[in-house]
Amino acid sequence: MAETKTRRKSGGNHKKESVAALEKHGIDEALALQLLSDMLLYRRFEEKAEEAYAIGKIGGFCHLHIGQEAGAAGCIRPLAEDDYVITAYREHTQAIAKGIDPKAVMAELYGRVDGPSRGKGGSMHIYGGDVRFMGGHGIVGGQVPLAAGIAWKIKYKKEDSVVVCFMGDAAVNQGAFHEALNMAAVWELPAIFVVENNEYGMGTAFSRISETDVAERALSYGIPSSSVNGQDVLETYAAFRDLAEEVRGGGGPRFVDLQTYRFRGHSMSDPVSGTYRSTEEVEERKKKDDPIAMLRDTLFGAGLLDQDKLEELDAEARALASEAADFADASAHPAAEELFHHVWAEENHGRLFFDGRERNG
Amino acid sequence: MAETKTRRKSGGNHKKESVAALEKHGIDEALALQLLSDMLLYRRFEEKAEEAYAIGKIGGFCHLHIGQEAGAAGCIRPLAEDDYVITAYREHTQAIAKGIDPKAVMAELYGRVDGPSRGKGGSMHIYGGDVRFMGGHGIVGGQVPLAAGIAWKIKYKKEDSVVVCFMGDAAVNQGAFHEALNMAAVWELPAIFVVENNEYGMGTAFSRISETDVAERALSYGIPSSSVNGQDVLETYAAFRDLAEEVRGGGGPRFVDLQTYRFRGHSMSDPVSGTYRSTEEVEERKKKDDPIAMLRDTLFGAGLLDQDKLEELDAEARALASEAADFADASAHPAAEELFHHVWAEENHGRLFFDGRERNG
Amino acid sequence: MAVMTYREALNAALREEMERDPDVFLMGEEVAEYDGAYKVSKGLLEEFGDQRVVDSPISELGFTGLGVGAAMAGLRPVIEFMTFNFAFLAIDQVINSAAKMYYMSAGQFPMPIVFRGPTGAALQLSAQHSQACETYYSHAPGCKVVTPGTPADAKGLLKASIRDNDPVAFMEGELLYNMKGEVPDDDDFIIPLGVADLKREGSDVSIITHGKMIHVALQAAQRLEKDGIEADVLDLRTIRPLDMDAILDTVAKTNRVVYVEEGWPYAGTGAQITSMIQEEAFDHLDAPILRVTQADVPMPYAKGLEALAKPSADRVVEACSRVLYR
Amino acid sequence: MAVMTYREALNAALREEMERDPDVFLMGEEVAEYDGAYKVSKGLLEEFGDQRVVDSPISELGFTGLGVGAAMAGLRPVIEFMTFNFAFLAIDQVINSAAKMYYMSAGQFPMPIVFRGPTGAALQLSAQHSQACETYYSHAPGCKVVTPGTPADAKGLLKASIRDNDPVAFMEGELLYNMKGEVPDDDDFIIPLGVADLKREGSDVSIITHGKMIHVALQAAQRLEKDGIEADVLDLRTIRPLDMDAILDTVAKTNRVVYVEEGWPYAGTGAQITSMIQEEAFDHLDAPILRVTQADVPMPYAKGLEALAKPSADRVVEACSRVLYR
Ligand SMILES: Cc1ncc(C[n+]2csc(CCOP(=O)(O)OP(=O)(O)O)c2C)c(N)n1
Ligand SMILES: Cc1ncc(C[n+]2csc(CCOP(=O)(O)OP(=O)(O)O)c2C)c(N)n1
Ligand SMILES: [Mg+2]
Ligand SMILES: [Mg+2]
Repeated sequence: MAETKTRRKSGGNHKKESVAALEKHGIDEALALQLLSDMLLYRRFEEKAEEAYAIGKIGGFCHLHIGQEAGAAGCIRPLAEDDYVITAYREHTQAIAKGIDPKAVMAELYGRVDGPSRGKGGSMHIYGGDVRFMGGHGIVGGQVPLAAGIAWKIKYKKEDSVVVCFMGDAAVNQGAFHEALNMAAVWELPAIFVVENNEYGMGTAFSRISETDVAERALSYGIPSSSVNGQDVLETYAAFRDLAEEVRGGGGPRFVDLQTYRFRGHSMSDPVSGTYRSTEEVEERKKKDDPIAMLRDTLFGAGLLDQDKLEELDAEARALASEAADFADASAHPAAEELFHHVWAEENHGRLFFDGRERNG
Repeated sequence: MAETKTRRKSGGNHKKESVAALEKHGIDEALALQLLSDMLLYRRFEEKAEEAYAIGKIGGFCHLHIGQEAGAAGCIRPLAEDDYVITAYREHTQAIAKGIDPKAVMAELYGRVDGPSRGKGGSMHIYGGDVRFMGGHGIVGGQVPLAAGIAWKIKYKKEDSVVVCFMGDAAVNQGAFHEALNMAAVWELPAIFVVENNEYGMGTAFSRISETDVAERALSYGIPSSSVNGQDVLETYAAFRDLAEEVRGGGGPRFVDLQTYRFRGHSMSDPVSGTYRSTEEVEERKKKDDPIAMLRDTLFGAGLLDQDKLEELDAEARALASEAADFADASAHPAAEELFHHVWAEENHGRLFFDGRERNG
Repeated sequence: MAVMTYREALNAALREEMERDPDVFLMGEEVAEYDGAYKVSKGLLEEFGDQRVVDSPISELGFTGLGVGAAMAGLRPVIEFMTFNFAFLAIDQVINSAAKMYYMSAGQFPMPIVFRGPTGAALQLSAQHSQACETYYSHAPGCKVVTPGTPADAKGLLKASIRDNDPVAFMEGELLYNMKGEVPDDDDFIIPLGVADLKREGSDVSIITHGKMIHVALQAAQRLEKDGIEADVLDLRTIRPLDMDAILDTVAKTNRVVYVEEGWPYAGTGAQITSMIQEEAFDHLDAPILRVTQADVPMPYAKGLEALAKPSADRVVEACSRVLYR
Repeated sequence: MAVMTYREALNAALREEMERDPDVFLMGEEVAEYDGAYKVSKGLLEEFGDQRVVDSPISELGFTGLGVGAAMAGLRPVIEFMTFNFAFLAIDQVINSAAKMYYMSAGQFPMPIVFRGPTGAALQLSAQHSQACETYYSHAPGCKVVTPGTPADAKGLLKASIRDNDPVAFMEGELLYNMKGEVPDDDDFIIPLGVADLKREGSDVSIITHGKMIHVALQAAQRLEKDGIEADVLDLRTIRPLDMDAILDTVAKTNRVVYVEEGWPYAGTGAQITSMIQEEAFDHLDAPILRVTQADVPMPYAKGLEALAKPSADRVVEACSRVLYR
């Protein structure tokens, strides 16, 4: 748990910098500590999921957000309740950030009835309609046109919310990305398209399959684009707070190259490093770019946090993660008949199922 | 036939300009006259197709290139025999330009056995494997990844040819365009992607469905892009001559916004003008931007062409078009058994057809 | 009753449903300024404005996904495919997003969206523009498939599809748009999904079909009548949901079945219906069920070959004679 | 004979065909540096270099079309889909380009291309990653569909598919990759397309199936054996071309048929085979043909529900008992 070990840079210089950083981004003590708690919770939650996967309580594909937590806290904290978030399959922390109870999220990972999808969706398909968390999608790039549609509805209904659409760096090479961004631009849809640029799509470095940088991929659509240090939660928070206001004001879509790094393997079934990136690279980045450690040091520097407080916050995070796991473990497995629920929202005259159950009763 | 009526600008000034234009583009008398003959043939060929469609000799969708002939002559003349061309469904003239006999092309439009596809392809699906004309494709944008594949083969086989891929302006909003251009850029494929930008996709003005101009649509891929006056065949020829050399030299892909205008309706079943563009607009552009009239005036100005010569060339073009129509009309309809030819290149053990013919003999 | 074309019937259904529910909007290529490639949306832009009748770029995957997202957020989109041939580019959003979302979210996101446009062949449009696409949509649970063959069915079923809370692939036909027929005037004329329609009564043989093939089936039935053979012609109208009771009734009556469909045979709709009938009415069958389909080839351009490729009344008559052992 | 896994068998087939023909290349996501998401292409990058073993961007439509274009120009591409679930994004290029090109060009452009990857469900991958996709490819003339269920079949059929001059959708299975079996060493070991394989002999009932379901069918056959019921287990191996003779032989022998498939029932492979059998062997059938398929629902994540959704030996045994009127 490196991120809770002290690595205080000494000297008043660091203090100045730290205070300046907070001021520059207009983030006060309470908010800064909130962001720290958020990220600690996400980290501990994902670590719990990792444990549960190891002992077979969670199955299938399980993609962790460890190392990228600022992409949940910094991007989603600044949003309003009635703003929408939609994302891909690396979404546990973002679901929690938008307001789904960690217990429910963990129950979904466990495939239990207290998950938002009653265990039918699993790790890649977490939805919170009530908190406007729109999933949880498994087809790379598939959520991007959906986001355009959600933004379309906001505009259609003249609401003043926005939709934040997350995707990975590899998703920008999908045709769906291209088609959706063009439509968002032409129709000035209230959407923020965020590429969580962790430099790799599975084992493929972005630079190997793209001639230009992520930030340039919005050029063809005339969508304002910015690059944000996605490991610096203060910078990320400030950027999204401001972008959300621009978009809310009818400014049309925005594009963000959120520069981050994945500390784990692509999914629980993939190696952390290997032919595609070295162990040294990963270790180096964990030291240098841990979003939790970075905020910790800033808060230490600004004198807003000390070791005891940090450990207290971390203990709370660990407790919440454990509660989530216990809750999930205690939750029931879906009953057999649930297999056939939620296929159809509306029954009609005539047969809808063709596996013979009607006939066999 | 406005394009063969004299509209000579008088005065030595025009002469200087005209000579300069030819010199600037490095195009000599013979070549210039060749380009004129080419375009006259294409114009007369398409007019014949128009007639034949009106009397029901041609059916289905029939998309004419009238007004855009420089996009066949100027782009394809400069290519080498072993260069490839692939395009969409507005391809009659481009098929002829790449070396398919106009007779055969017309026979295909008539649905007869002397067409390159023995009448099974029709207007939208003309292929000339022997002259490396790769079709003739009906799904908007579908030919763009195919072009990347042809370029891939050129590179794979270390050949020094290039592929020219035509598409309409509306095709740039297809995901296939995006995915193919990115791959072409990353892998430095020898392809020239040409958007025949006639400002409309059917009844939709490009500006209505795109935030940026066509030329900007290559920005995201870092592919060098240029805009060319596609009504000026001399400029077009020079541009493609030079681009082909750059690409042949291993310079990677190029992108061209070929600015042109469609003088007819989208297809024979669509109106020339209507809600989407006014009759005045069309008439104005026909006067101003007719590629044949423009070259004619230049050649008149340079003293390389006179009315008699022009009429002689036009008569030849008309004769070739009529011959093509007569040939097509005389060509046989495909025999019933051809329905089942060319579904499979290779028979295997076991059944391949499932409409009961095997059994019924 | 008013006599109108299939095109006008669809237009009326769209207009009425858009008037009835402000959350219904129409998006697709050329649907607004151009009145639709086949003029189905004529006048709707004028009446409802460009937020509810929307010309899209040629981005099938994108605007289909946009529709699905809008449906998730509570609107009721009608997405027009200029033809279903082009929907191959969009099918990922139909199958992986629209058809599965309600299930993956355990009921959090109903998907009230209609994907509509012509399926199958018109005249000499060649292989890439002539495919009958029913199977690609009917195969997947979560997607309903509706195939009206007459103006009245077009209107009643489109209204029902727009009001339905599941994704509906609503398949029309270029060759049907100009067809005239009687249509009830009633603004609330609805034909519920899943109710087949016996378009003709007879007791000797059952011709079961859907979509534009009902007209081929009816022609065949007339010919058979001349030979003293009376055919039941059952129009399924919707292939998912499926009116299995109506199918079993006609089979019980005639004991002989021919299925006619526009598309290819392998894993087509006819294959599904045939295997259900043999499973559920085995003892009622006096002869094997025969299928009349498109020739198992990509659609050729040449007029003569295309005619041979399409199901014809002749081939239906011949199949009926065979199941009647004539 | 060597014992190897299904994965190794595919790897050997690829290696041998790439050695044999310099025009064969492999392209797909993660196939090179990562050795393939499922390690099927292990070591090939090293052996053949990055022009012949190519990591693509996540652009299914694009790299599929690139493969089709390369095939038009004379190469013999093998396009890997990480799974066929993702090929919905690419199906336009498979159906509208690859499957129709030879016909639209009247034979000018044969299409020697293989699209390969796993189809169907693995374990708890949920609805968007578990779909069996056979129907989407078998429906269209011009596309062959191959579904090997054992290491030997995987090797012999992949080699045949790469050498075939038509587009082949070659469907594997995540759950098969680790399965071991005997495979002939012979470099030229080929299993011709269109030859079914009787995986077990019995005379009481015919279990016909394809792909990974052969193992479920064989389990069921063992159980049945305990009750003194002997089942023929016919593995179609390729569903297009289809070995109809082998099907008719087993039907003539047992007069009772159960079709087992991994995918959904509506317009599935079983529907096609069932309707052909009732048409061509009507008088041989002593009972209706039953189909055992995936439950007609999107695949759920929860382990217990997923198990219920998949075809099981129990359900096959039950279906066999029913066709035997036991
Ligand atoms: C259309 C599609 N193709 C392939 C996959 C398999 N796949 C899942 S995640 C992934 C890599 C995506 O990388 P990126 O977009 O950078 O997101 P990250 O995992 O790095 O967060 C791939 C190839 C998929 N799910 N969908
Ligand atoms: C994928 C797809 N969508 C829609 C169509 C119907 N369609 C044919 S041409 C066309 C307009 C294309 O315009 P553009 O690309 O500008 O080419 P142009 O016709 O102007 O040469 C459309 C919408 C199609 N053929 N393919
Ligand atoms: Mg990534
Ligand atoms: Mg255009």
